[in-house]
This record gives sequence, structure tokens and C-alpha cells, in this order.
Amino acid sequence: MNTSQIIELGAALLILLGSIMSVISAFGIIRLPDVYTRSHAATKSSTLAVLLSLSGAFVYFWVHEGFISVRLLLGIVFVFLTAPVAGHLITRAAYRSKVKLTDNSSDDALKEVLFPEDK
Amino acid sequence: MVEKILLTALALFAFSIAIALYRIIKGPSMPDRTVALDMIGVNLISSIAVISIVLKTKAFLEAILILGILAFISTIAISKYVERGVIVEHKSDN
Amino acid sequence: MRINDVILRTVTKIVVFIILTFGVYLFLSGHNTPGGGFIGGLVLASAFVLLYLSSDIESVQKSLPLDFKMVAAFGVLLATSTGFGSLLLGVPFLSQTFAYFDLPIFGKTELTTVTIFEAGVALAVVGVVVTIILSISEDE
Amino acid sequence: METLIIILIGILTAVATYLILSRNIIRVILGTAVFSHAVHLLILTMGGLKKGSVPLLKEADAPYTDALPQALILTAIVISFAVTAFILVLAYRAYQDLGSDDLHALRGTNDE
Amino acid sequence: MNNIIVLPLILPIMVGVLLVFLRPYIRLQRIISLLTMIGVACISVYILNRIQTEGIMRLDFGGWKPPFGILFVADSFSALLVLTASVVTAICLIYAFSSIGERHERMFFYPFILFLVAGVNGSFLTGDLFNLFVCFEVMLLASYVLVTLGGEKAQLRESIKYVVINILSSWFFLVALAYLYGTVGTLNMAHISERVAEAGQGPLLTTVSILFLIVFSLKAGLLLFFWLPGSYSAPPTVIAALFGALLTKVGIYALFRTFTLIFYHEPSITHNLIGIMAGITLIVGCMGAVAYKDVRQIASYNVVIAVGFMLIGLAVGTQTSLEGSIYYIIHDMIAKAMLFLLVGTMIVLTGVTKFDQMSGLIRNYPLFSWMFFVVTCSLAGIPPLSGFVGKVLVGQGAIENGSYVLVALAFISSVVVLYSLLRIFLNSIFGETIISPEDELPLKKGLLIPIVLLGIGTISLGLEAEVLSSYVSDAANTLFNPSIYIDAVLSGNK
Amino acid sequence: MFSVNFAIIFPFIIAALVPFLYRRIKFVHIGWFVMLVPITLFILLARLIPSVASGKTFFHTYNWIPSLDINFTTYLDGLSMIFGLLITGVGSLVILYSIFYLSTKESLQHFYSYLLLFMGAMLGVVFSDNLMVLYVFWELTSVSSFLLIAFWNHRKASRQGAQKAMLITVSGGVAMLVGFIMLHTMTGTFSVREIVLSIRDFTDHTLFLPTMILVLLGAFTKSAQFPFHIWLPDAMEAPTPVSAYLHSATMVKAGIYLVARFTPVFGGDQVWFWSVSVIGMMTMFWGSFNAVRQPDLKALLAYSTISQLGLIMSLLGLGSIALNIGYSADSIIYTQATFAALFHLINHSTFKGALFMVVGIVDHELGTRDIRRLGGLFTLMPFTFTIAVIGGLSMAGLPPFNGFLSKEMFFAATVQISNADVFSLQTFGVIFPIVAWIASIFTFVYCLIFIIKTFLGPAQPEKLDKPIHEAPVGMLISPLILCAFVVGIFFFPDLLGKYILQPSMASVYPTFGDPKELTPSIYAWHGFNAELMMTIGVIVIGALLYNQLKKWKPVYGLFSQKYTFNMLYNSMLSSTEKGSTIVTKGYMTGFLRDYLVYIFVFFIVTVGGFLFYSGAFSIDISTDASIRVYEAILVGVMAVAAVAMLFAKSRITATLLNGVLGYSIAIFFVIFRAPDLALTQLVVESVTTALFLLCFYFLPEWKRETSSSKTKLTNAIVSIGVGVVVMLVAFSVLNYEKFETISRYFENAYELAGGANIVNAILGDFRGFDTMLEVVVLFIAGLGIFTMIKLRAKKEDADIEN
Repeated sequence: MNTSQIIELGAALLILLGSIMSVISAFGIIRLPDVYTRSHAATKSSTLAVLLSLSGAFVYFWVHEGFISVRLLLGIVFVFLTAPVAGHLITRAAYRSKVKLTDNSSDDALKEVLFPEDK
Repeated sequence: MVEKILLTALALFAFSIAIALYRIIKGPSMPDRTVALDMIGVNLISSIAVISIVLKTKAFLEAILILGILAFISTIAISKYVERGVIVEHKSDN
Repeated sequence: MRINDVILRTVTKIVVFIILTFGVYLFLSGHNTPGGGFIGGLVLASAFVLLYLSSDIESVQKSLPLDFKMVAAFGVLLATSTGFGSLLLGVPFLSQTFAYFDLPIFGKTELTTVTIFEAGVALAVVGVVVTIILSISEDE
Repeated sequence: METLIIILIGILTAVATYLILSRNIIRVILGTAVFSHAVHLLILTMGGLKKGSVPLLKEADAPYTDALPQALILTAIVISFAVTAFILVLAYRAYQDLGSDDLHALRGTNDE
Repeated sequence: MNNIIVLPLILPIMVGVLLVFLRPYIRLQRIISLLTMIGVACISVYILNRIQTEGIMRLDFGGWKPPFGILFVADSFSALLVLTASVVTAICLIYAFSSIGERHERMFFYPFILFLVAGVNGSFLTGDLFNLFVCFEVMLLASYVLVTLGGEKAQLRESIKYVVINILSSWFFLVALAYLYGTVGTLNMAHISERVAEAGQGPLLTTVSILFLIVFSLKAGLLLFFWLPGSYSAPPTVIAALFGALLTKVGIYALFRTFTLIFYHEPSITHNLIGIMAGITLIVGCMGAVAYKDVRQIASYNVVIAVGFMLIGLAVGTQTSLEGSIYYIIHDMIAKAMLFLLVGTMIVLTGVTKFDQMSGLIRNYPLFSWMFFVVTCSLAGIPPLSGFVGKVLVGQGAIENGSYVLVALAFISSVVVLYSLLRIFLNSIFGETIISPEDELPLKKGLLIPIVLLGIGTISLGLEAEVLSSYVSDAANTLFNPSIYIDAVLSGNK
Repeated sequence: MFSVNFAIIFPFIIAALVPFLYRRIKFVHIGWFVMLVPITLFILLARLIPSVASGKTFFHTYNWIPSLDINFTTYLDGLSMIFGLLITGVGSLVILYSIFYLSTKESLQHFYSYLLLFMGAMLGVVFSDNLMVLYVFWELTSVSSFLLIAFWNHRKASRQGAQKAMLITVSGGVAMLVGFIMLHTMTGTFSVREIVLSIRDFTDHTLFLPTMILVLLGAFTKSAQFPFHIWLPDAMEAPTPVSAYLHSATMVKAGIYLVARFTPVFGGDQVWFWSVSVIGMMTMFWGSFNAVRQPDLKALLAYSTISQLGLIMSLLGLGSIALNIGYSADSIIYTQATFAALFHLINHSTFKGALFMVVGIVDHELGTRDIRRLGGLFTLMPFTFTIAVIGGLSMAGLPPFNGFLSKEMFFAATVQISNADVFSLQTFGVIFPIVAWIASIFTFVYCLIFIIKTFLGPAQPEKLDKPIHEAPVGMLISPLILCAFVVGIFFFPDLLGKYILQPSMASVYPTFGDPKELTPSIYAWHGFNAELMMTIGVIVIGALLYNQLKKWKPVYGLFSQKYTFNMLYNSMLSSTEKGSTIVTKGYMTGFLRDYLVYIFVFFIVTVGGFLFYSGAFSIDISTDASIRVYEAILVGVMAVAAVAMLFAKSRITATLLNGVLGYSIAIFFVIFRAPDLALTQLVVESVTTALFLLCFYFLPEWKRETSSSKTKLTNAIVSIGVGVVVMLVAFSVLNYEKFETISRYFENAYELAGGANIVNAILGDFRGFDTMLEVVVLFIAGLGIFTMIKLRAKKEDADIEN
């Protein structure tokens, strides 16, 4: 087993880690009680998952074919840039469309600001 | 070895897609579904990256970026729809 | 009720730029790697869609005063007239040629008529997609 | 793989058929969309699956997978996009003027 | 170099796109679109005559030799149809000038008409099955737009049905193409024919051919015509006229082409099926034609009857009957356009749609009324008008072939056609006039002239059938002997 | 040289000119000019009588559609000469009469146009040798007759009569056309002369009998034979000159002409003999029987015409037997029936023409045709009365009028035929004289009614709107000329026999050697024989019956009005209409789902059915590519997503699921090595989803499907059926591996088209044309959406386009 093969294996393991992360966040998405908590699972851990696997792929191509893929790098940057915004927008939309919080939540500070009439 | 790991990873990605699908079907609220769809998109990105390795081709790297772009646009569109019903406004309020 | 879109708009500015660049890249590289007029056009169109999504029609029109119907029409005209050119040259309709020219400044350059054709396709796609979205959105 | 995909095509077709037989116009439109998914897969499958490498020359070695169906599907995708867009707008225009999205109510009057 | 045969398609498209830029200049749009159609008609005459001397013409796009590229093939059959379609469109355009109104004209009416014709002509000329699909779509999209153009309630309502059914038929087309590609692995029609002949048209290929039959029947209105009556009676007159003249003909053309060129090996299955379908079409068409009092419905069901009639020629499949069908198609394009224009004009003049609410039009509009009589006789196949020759030849072919049931149905149907139109004539045209002189709407010359032109067309086509005969017999010969077509496409590289 | 073709075309040309002339010539009745046409033609034809009589025929041809063997060929022989003379001769007289009958307030230009059109068409029928051209003119006579009947089209009865006449005669014409086409199929020619020469070789042909029946259908409908006679009484709505011309003298005789013309073709066959003679006899009886009860003079004449046409028809049938027996000294006797037919044809035209004109005069001068309001006219209308008596008695078959001669010959022929020993005539032949005799009695009765009730008895001026007065001289000239013929022919029958009838006998019996043998000398007196006794019997019993008319007239009441042929015709039309409406509206529900179900069911039945019926179905999974776990999961995801769409509660969910399907397909495109497709699919899917969302703003949230569970079940079954059929065919296609695809060629894309991306090279170059059109499609859709949104119906527009 030479260096490049080891690195390839490492890349593969990176990807596997990503996929495991993804499954975890998937579980989060079904197990967590309301949309606000679920969006944590979806946006945070699955962003991590995709970053891991894209990096793995990037490393693999780099090592295996000596190919530095600008597109992959760009993709990583892009996901990194957009995922938080997307998460933000969804949860905001959820809140504004009055999706209920889970019963366990103790405090809703925003409510008074946004929907004073609902009091 | 590498290939086996990659295939396992792929299966796991597919598995999370399936779970996200459950959330889309189940709901209960629109944002739930949006979150799940976003997640499917993200998983697809990863899957494509892995498939590219498996198939030993660089042909699909464009797809990764495009999918990233589109998942973003779709999410914005849907959340705007959920929030306001209109996704393209004539004139913004501010 | 005012909704603050500052975060979205800020990100969009960067993202649209990336998308546009990428779209042009796809369009140009289509002959040898995945891409081409259609996909390039579609990606460019999605950049415009993103602009409209994050902002509003009026402000986009202000900074980009284009009648997209005409863009589409021009694209179709461009695509069809590459075929028409071959009519004048007496070769079969839609004959595409590619040749390498030694241009004084650029050196050896590949010029293909397909590129013009694809440019027409891309313009048409952008024009049509944006026209559709604008038409619907402008409806009261 | 082919068998699996063909079964999938069968399911998609059945679903699309059921949707297109609905009374609600949005369901009908979604039905046409699913129809086009099914047929794109079908064209690809009929050309043979996984029988070669990506049809990019120099990228990989011959034999390449059948590129012609891919080109056909590309055309078909764009056309079905155009048609879907059109019928969507048609549907909402009809709703605006006729006040219903129920095709049973939109039978038209064969009054005599 | 046969670049000329792409002109019937590319000229309308390019002019149509140009007209988009000329949107505010309505007068200019009119002139240009009319000139274009006249130009296309002249070109097709030239093509037709060149085919007679040089044989089938073909144009390989991009210079790619068949079966690899797309190509246009012009034989007498397609050239005749292109010619008729262009002439009819030109005449309908004249009608549109004074009927369609500026609002429509400003909304790209002329470009859409030109795109429609481009699609129709392309379908007639193409030699590639997938390209046929694309040409169909060009035509269909244009027709979708035209059906809805104006946004009347009935238009919106009927166009939904029209669009969905046509989407379905396009889907079937793609499925059929997928199957065909999966079996013979090629798209060029001549090449498909060659391969089918080589492998023998086994059960599977016959199954695929039945699928094609369904696809084109949906387009042609053969048996599966449910979209037709509604969508032909909703849009403005001139659009209905163009639909009546052109749309079903494309499907009929495709049926003729595929079942004479490609799937001609199992006539006992496919052609018999066509025969049964044509027979039922005739029966239900006849029933529809007498069931309604709405003049446009009657006209629409007349379209259905004519479809059945033409397909009998194919079902019988002898050279004579094919020849008859070709005559009949040409006749029908002209006569149906005329019928729809007349019927539409009647509705505009009287403000009602049912024939028993109109009366005595002949006193107010004599020439118009006589034109209605001419078209009645013409469609009923009364000699020496244009429907006659086709009718005789189809009958002759069917008798030679022993298809007596079809003969009976075909000829009885022409009596029903006569009856259905005679009812309109006797009730609406004849009788006491119920329009008082002050209410009488003037009949614009611009509306009358195209009708009269078509009337002259149908009369002279009957009297001067000999002029067409050499072209038609050449067309039928090509259809009957597919090898002529195949040789022209696959051998010899021009 | 005078060409017959010209004679045919000439009236057409003038017909086209009449409207223009009419505008110019205001000061004089246009009829005077029109009359010149038939007179000219009559003279031209008459000049040819001697040469035709000597056995000469004239033959001209003018190419029309030579490639289809349809040429404008005319053939002038004895038979067509008779008709030609009748058409032009009676035509001249009728036009003369019409000049006085029709006032200049009527739209004369139309009237004379139609009349000339008819004349030309009729000449065309009798002179054409080519069957197709004959048919052309045949239908033109129907058309012009239609126009003439509907001349007063503001009357409902006129329009209905016209429609009935047109429908029945055109239907018959269509049947005849099929017969002609069959003849062509058998013999390979459209020329009657050639068919006559060659038909002997085809009498055993399977088409021979159908052809005959179809041709007879044409003849019978045109000649108003039982049971197609119903159109003729209704056709009497036409102006009287028209009735006199078309519906007694000429057009209705076109059927007679056709039968005579085709006697050499089909005559000799048993079916021909029986159908022509029996139908003729029935018509004769039924016509005369019904004529008696008509209160309207014109209707009486109409039924009388039907009866007389039946007489002539049956004679032609009887005469055809000679062709079966063949040319021999014995068979000559049977040809006499045909001779009588042709003779009576001429006679009928003369006296019936005169009688119609009499009715026209009465109608025109007194304003009614109802015999219940008429009577005692003879003192004030002496000339009219004279004409009526001459015509009426001739029709009744009394001497010294021509009707007597032909009636006697008719009796002779029926008696003769009952002695023939073919076609089992010994048994059934006796019917003919009996029916003939009974029918003649009724004929006698209605003739008496016509004369006596109208002109004799007490006058009833109180029932009339106008005072009784004699017609102007102009109206009397034509009937008087005809009466002169009626009497003249009685005294000099042989002149007619030799010059006119003899050559036409040669046309009917071309194989019978010298036509002179077939031409008997006609005598008014031939001893006390069977036919004379029959005539005497007719007179005696007829007079008796007339006397007792009141007593037996209730017999007619026995025939229920419900079961007349007219009612049958009407109920047939209305029930067809009703049935069609029910059926058509039954399946044309306007509900999209129904139409789609029809289409899908048709698809399942034909494609699926044939797949199994032919055994084309096959399945083989051994050549499949391998399946990875993730692929299987993804397939499952798609299947679940698809099925979930059916149960989605909200439209957004369904749309998102559709998006999932789209994205998953993109991943399959990746797996199946289609990068361009994957890219396009991804973008298109996103844009489509965005479009859905855009449009949802304007559409309501969907409701639960409210269809009945039966509908849902049908939908489900149909859906599964479609899915299964698509699947099964796909399996079979996958196993069909006989050909290499053509795409190997595209692998040289780089050398050929300068591109390394094969798909792109195909799209941009090899199949660039598709791409071009696809852009056009996209463009049309975009522009269409724009117009659909911007161009709306004006609110105030009346929605007449519905």
C-alpha cells in the first residue's frame, strides 16, 4: 500500500464519515419534535456531511488523477455560503407562517415582536 | 476496499434520502417538507460526488455545483412561497 | 408587514455572480465537456430567477432594462440564421464548420459556427424562461 | 437493473395515469409531469443501461454508452418543460375566467 | 444541393420571429406574412415539379449522410400537401386581415400562424421519426396558443382538454419512439423500414406499430377524436378554419407514411385495424354530424367523417385507393377551410350559433350563400367538384380489394354529410330572412374574397383534376412502392 | 359539324350568363331569350333524325381526366335521341309556358339559370357514354331539381320537399356510383358501349349481381319507383312549369333511360327481369291507387306520374326477357314490350305535360288546385277544358289519343309474358296482366276525377278568390301544341315508329340483328283480342267505380297514417337524429377524464391485447446490468414518492414530491452516465417547481377528489393497466436484439464535428435541426404564455363564440 492509496483510503473514509453524518441528521429529521429543531439537524449536520464528502471527493481526484477540481472547490464554497441562508429563510418562513413550536419549548421571545395581536 | 467503502457510503446517503422522503410525505408543516427537500438536495450532491469517484469520471462535477445552486434557489422559492404566497414581487416594500 | 431580506440579498449578490460565471463556462465548454447552449442558458436563466426571487421585478428591471421576449426572439433568429447562412453558401442547411485560424493577436484559435448556434440557443432559453416567469409574476 | 427500472417506469406510468384521470387540474398537470419522467427513463432504458462509459471522448475509453437516446431525452425534456409551463398558465387563466379548477365542472355546455 | 426543400419550414419560422420585432406595425405584418405564404406556395410548386423530373429530393442537414443525421425528404405526396397547406394558409390569412382584430394581431397572431404552418410543413417533409415528433410539437405548441388566443371562456375551457389530450399523445409518441429505438436502433424512416423488412415485422414490431397507430390516430382524429369537436368550435373562425384544414391532415399524413413505408408487412393486422377504426369513425362521425344544431359542431364532425373516409384509402391499401385518398386529402384541406370560414362568418353575421335560429341569409348575402351551397356539394362528393375524384378512386380501390363494408360506409357517409349540411343550408340560408335591413351587418369584402377563392379552388380542382393527376399518381406510386423512397434516401449521396 | 358535347355545354354557358343578361334586359321577359336555347338544340338534334334513323351513331370525345379513364365522351344513338328530343322539345314548350306563368317580380334570373342548368345536365345524362360523366350529370340533375323545388324557399314545404328529393335521389345516385365503379372493376372501362360489348364475359362475376342492384337503386330512386316514390308528390312544391318539365317529362325519366340503357348489360338476368318488372308493376298499382284519393290536382298528377313511370318501368322489365331467350324468331315478340315502353314514354310526356300545364293554368288563374273548391269550369275555360279532356282521356287510354295505342300494347305485352316459359313465368306470369288491368282501372278513375270534378258539375265561385276566367293565350299555346302531338301520334304512329323508335330499339337490343324486325306497325284497330277486351273492361268497371266513389273511398281509411312510407321516411330521419344525439352526447361528455379513459382503454386493449395474442411478450433478466444497494434504495424512493403523490393532501406536497422524482431521475441519469441529461434535468426540474409555485398563487388549494368510488376504481384499474402494458412491452423490447444502433457512428464526433462531448455534438451538429426546432418550441411557449396572460377577452363582448 503506497501513500497515494492510503490517502485515497482516507478520502474514502472521509466520505463514509460524511455519509454517517448524513444518516444521523436524517434521524434527527424524523426524531426531533418540531420544525425548528429539525432544521438544526438538516442544515447543520447535513452541511457538515456534504462538506466532508465533497472534500473526500476532492482529495480523491487530486491524489488519484492529479486533478484539482475547481468545480468541486467552488461547490464546497457555494454550499458553505448558501446553506445557512437557506436554513435561515426556512425557519423564518416557518415562524411567520405560524408553525407551532413543540410543546416542550419554554419560551418564545419573538412572538411579542412579530405577532403582538396574537396575545 | 475503497470501492466497498464508497458503496456503503452511497447506500447510507440513499438511506437518508429515503428518510427525508418520509418527512416530506409526513409533513406536517410546509417548512418541514422544505427542510427535508433541502436535505435531499444536499444528499444528492454528496451522492453525485461519490458516484463520480466510483465511475472514475469528472463529467458530473458540474452537476454538483448546479445542484448546490438549485437547491439554494428552490429553498428560497419555497420558503418565500410559504412565507408570502408570492415568490416574485413586483415592488419590494422597502 | 415588512420583511427584511438583507441577508438574502447580500448572499445573492455573490451567488448570482458565481452562477453567471458558471453559466457562461458551461455554455462555452459544452462542446467538449457536459454543457452547451441549453444548459448554459438554463443556468443563466436560473441566475435571473434568483435575482427576481431575492429582489423584486421593478428594481431588477431598473438595473437590467431588457425585453426578454426580444432576447428570446433574437436568440431564435441567431440559431436559425446560422442555418440560413449555409443556404447562401450553397452547402446543406445547418452545415457547421469548425476550423483553426491563425489570428494575428490570438494565435491559433478554434472557431466553430456551432458556437454561434449555441449562443442563439442559450439566448433563446434565457429569454423564454425569464419571459415566462415575468409574465406570470406581473399578472395581477 | 433494467428490470428494476422498467418496473419503476411501470409504477410511474400508473401513477401518472391515475393523476391525469383526476378532476382537479393541478393533479392532471402533475400527471403529465410524471408521465414525462417515466418516458425519459424509458427512452434511456431502451437504449441500454450501463453498457459503456460516459459519452465524453478522451474522458474514458470506448465503448461509450449510447449517446443518441441522451440527446433525444434532452430535446424531450425541454419540450415537456415548455408544455408544462404552458398548461400551468392555461390552468390558472382558466381558473381566473371560469372560476373552477374542477374539470368536471369545466365540461362545457352541450346545450341543445 | 436541395436546400430549397427546407424553405417551407424555415421561411415561416424566420419570418415569424422577425414579425415579433415588428410588433407595432400591423400592416407590415400582414403584408409580410401573406407574401411569405405565397412565397412558400410558389416554392412548393417548384419543388413538386422538380420531383417529377428528378425524382425524390432529399436534404441532409449539416451534410450528415442518412441514417445518421436528420434529413428532409420531399416526394410528390409531401410536396402536394405542403403546397395545399401553404395555399390554404395564405387564403385564410386574407380572411384574418379583416376578421381577427387588432388586439390579436398585436399579440403575435401572425407569428403563431406562421409557426403553425412551419410545424405542419416540417411534419410533411421530414424523413426522421424523432424529428417528426419535434415538428409535431412546433405545430402543437402553436396550435395550443392559437386555441387560447383571445382568452374567451369557451376557448380556455376547451383548450385544457385539447392540450392535455395532445400531451398524452405526445407522450405515447415518445413511448413508441423509445420502443422503436430499442428494437431497430435507428430513427431515419427509410432506415427503419429497411431494418424492419430485414428482420421481418414480427409480433413485437407489430405491437409497436399499433402504438404508432394510436399516436397518429390521436392526432388525425381517427376514432380517438374526442378533443376535436370542442377545440375546433372554440377559437376564432380563421383559426378554426386552419385547424380544420391542417391539423388532422398531419396525423393522416403520418399514418400514411408510417404504414406504407415502415409497417406494411402485416396488413392483415394493422391495416385491418385501421379499417375497423375508420369504419367506426365514419359511423360515429355521421352520428355527431346530425346530432347537433350548432353549426360549428356540425362542421367539426364533418372533419371526423372525412378522416374516416381518407383512412379507408389507407386501410384498403391498393394503389388506386391511396391515390384516391391523396386526392381527397387535398380536396378536404380546401373544402374544410372553406366550410369553417363560412360557418364562422354565419355566426358573426347572425350572432347565433344554431342553424334553426338563422334564416334567409340568401336574401342578404347571395354570393356567400351560394358558396355555402358549393361547399355542401363539394363535401358530399357531388361532381364535378373536388371531392368527387377522390371518392371514386377510394371506392374503386376498396371494391377491387373486396372491402365492401368500408365501401358501403364510405358512400353512406357522403349522404349523411350532404344531409347534415343541407339542414344548415335549408334552414339558415334559405327561408324567410329574419334580419331586418337596419340590423343587417355588411359582409366585408375581405371576408368574402377568401371564401370565394376557396370556392374557386374546389370547383377548379374538380374540373381540372387532370392537372393534378400525374402528381397524385406519382405520389401514390411512391407510397405503394416503399423501395422508391428507401432508395432515394439511403443510396446515392447527392 | 355539330358536336353533341356542345349541345350539353351550351345550356350551362347560357345558364351562367342569364344573371348578367337579366341585369341588362329589363324591358322584356328574360324567358324569351332563354327559350332560344332549347329551340336551337331541338332543331340541331332534329336534323340528325334521318341519319340516326338509318342506323348511324355519333360519337365525340373530349378529354377530361384521361389518366383515370374519365372523359367527356358523348354518344348519340336512337335511345338518347328520343330523350334528347323530349328534353329540348318539352323544354322549349315549358319555357314558353313559364314566360306567362311567372311574373317578372319573381327572381327569374335564378329560375332560368336553374332550368338551363337542369337542361344541360339532363342532356349530359342521356348523351354521355362515360359512366363517370353520366354520374356527374346525374347528380347535377338532382342538384338543379333541388334548387327548382326550393325556388320559393321562403315556404317551409318547398324546402322540405327539396330536401327529401335531394336526399333520396342523391342516395340512389351514390348507390349507382358504386355500381358504376364495380362495373369498371369488372370490365376495366367506364364506356357504356364497351361494357355492352364485353359484359357477356362477366355475368358470373361475383360483383355482377350487386352491381345490377346498385344501378337499379339509382334508377328507381330517380324514377320515383316504389318505395322511393315519396319524394315526387312533395316535389310538387316547385312552380308548375318545373313540375311539368322535371317531374313528369324528363328528370324522372332519367331512371327509365338508365334501365333502358343498361338492358343490354343486365337484361337477360332473372333478377333484373323480376325486380324491374315487379317493382314497376307495384309502382304502377300503388301510384294509380293513391292518385284517386288526392284532393289536390297536382298531387293527383304526381301520383299518376308515379303510376305511369311504373308502367314504363315494368314494360322495360318485361322486354328484357328477350335477351335471356336470345335472338330468334320467337323472342321478337317479347321485344315488343320494350317498344311499347319507349312509345309510351313519348306519349306520357306529351299528355302529362299538357295536363300539368292545365293544372298550372287553373292554379294560376283561380288561385287553387283543390278539387273540392273547383267544378264547372268548362263553360268559362273552354280551351283549358279541351286540353284537359284530350290529355286526360289519353292518359286513361281511350282513342283517338296516343295513350290508347301504348296502353293496348302494354296489355298485349303483359298477356304475352304470361305465356313465356322461362323464369317460371308459367306459374307467376299471370300476375302481370291482372295487376296491369287493376292499375289501369284506377288510372281510368282518376282521369275521370281529374276531368269531371274540375271542369264539369256545378261551379263554386264562392269558394274561389278570383273570378273564373280563361287563361291568356300565351299559356295555352304550349299545352295545345302538346295536344296536337297527342292526337297526331294516334293517327300517324308509324312515323314515330320508324324514325324515332326503331333506332332506339337497336340500342336496347344491339345483338338482335335488323331493328326493322323489332319495329311493328302500330294499328289502332287490331281485332277483338285480349287487350281490347281488357280495355273495355277497364272502361266499364272504371266508370262503375267512379260512380260509386263515395261508397268505397273509406277503403283508404284502412291504411293507417302511421305506416305510410312518408311517415317511415320522417321517423327514420328523426329517430336517426334522436338516436345520434343520445349516443353522441352520451360519450362526448365534455369531461376530460372520460376522453382519457377511452384513449387509455383503447391503448390497453389494442397494444396489450395484441402483445399477448401474438405472443410477442418475452422477458429475460439475465442480460441485466447489476444492481447496487443504493440504486435499489433510490428506485424505492422514487416509487414511494410517486405513489405518495396520489395521496398528497396538499398541492405543495405533491409538487415537492414531483420535485423529488425529478431530482431522483437526475441521479439516475448520473448513474447511467448521462451528464448533460443530469444537468438539464436538475435545472428544468427546479424551474418547473418554481413555475408551479408561481402559478399556485392564482389557483385554489386542491380539494379532495369527490368522484364516486366506482369512478376511482375504474381509474385505478385503467392506471394499472396502462402501467402494466407499458412495462410488458418494454420488457419485450429489451429482449429484441437484432440490430446495432446507429450511434456508434457518433463516436467519431471529434473528427466529424470537432467536439468531444458526443451528446453535445449530436445536439449541435448531427441533429442540430432538432435543437433548432426545439428552441422554436420553447420560444412559442414563452410567447404564448405572454399572450395568454396579456390578451384577455373583453368583458363586454357577447360570448357568441361559444
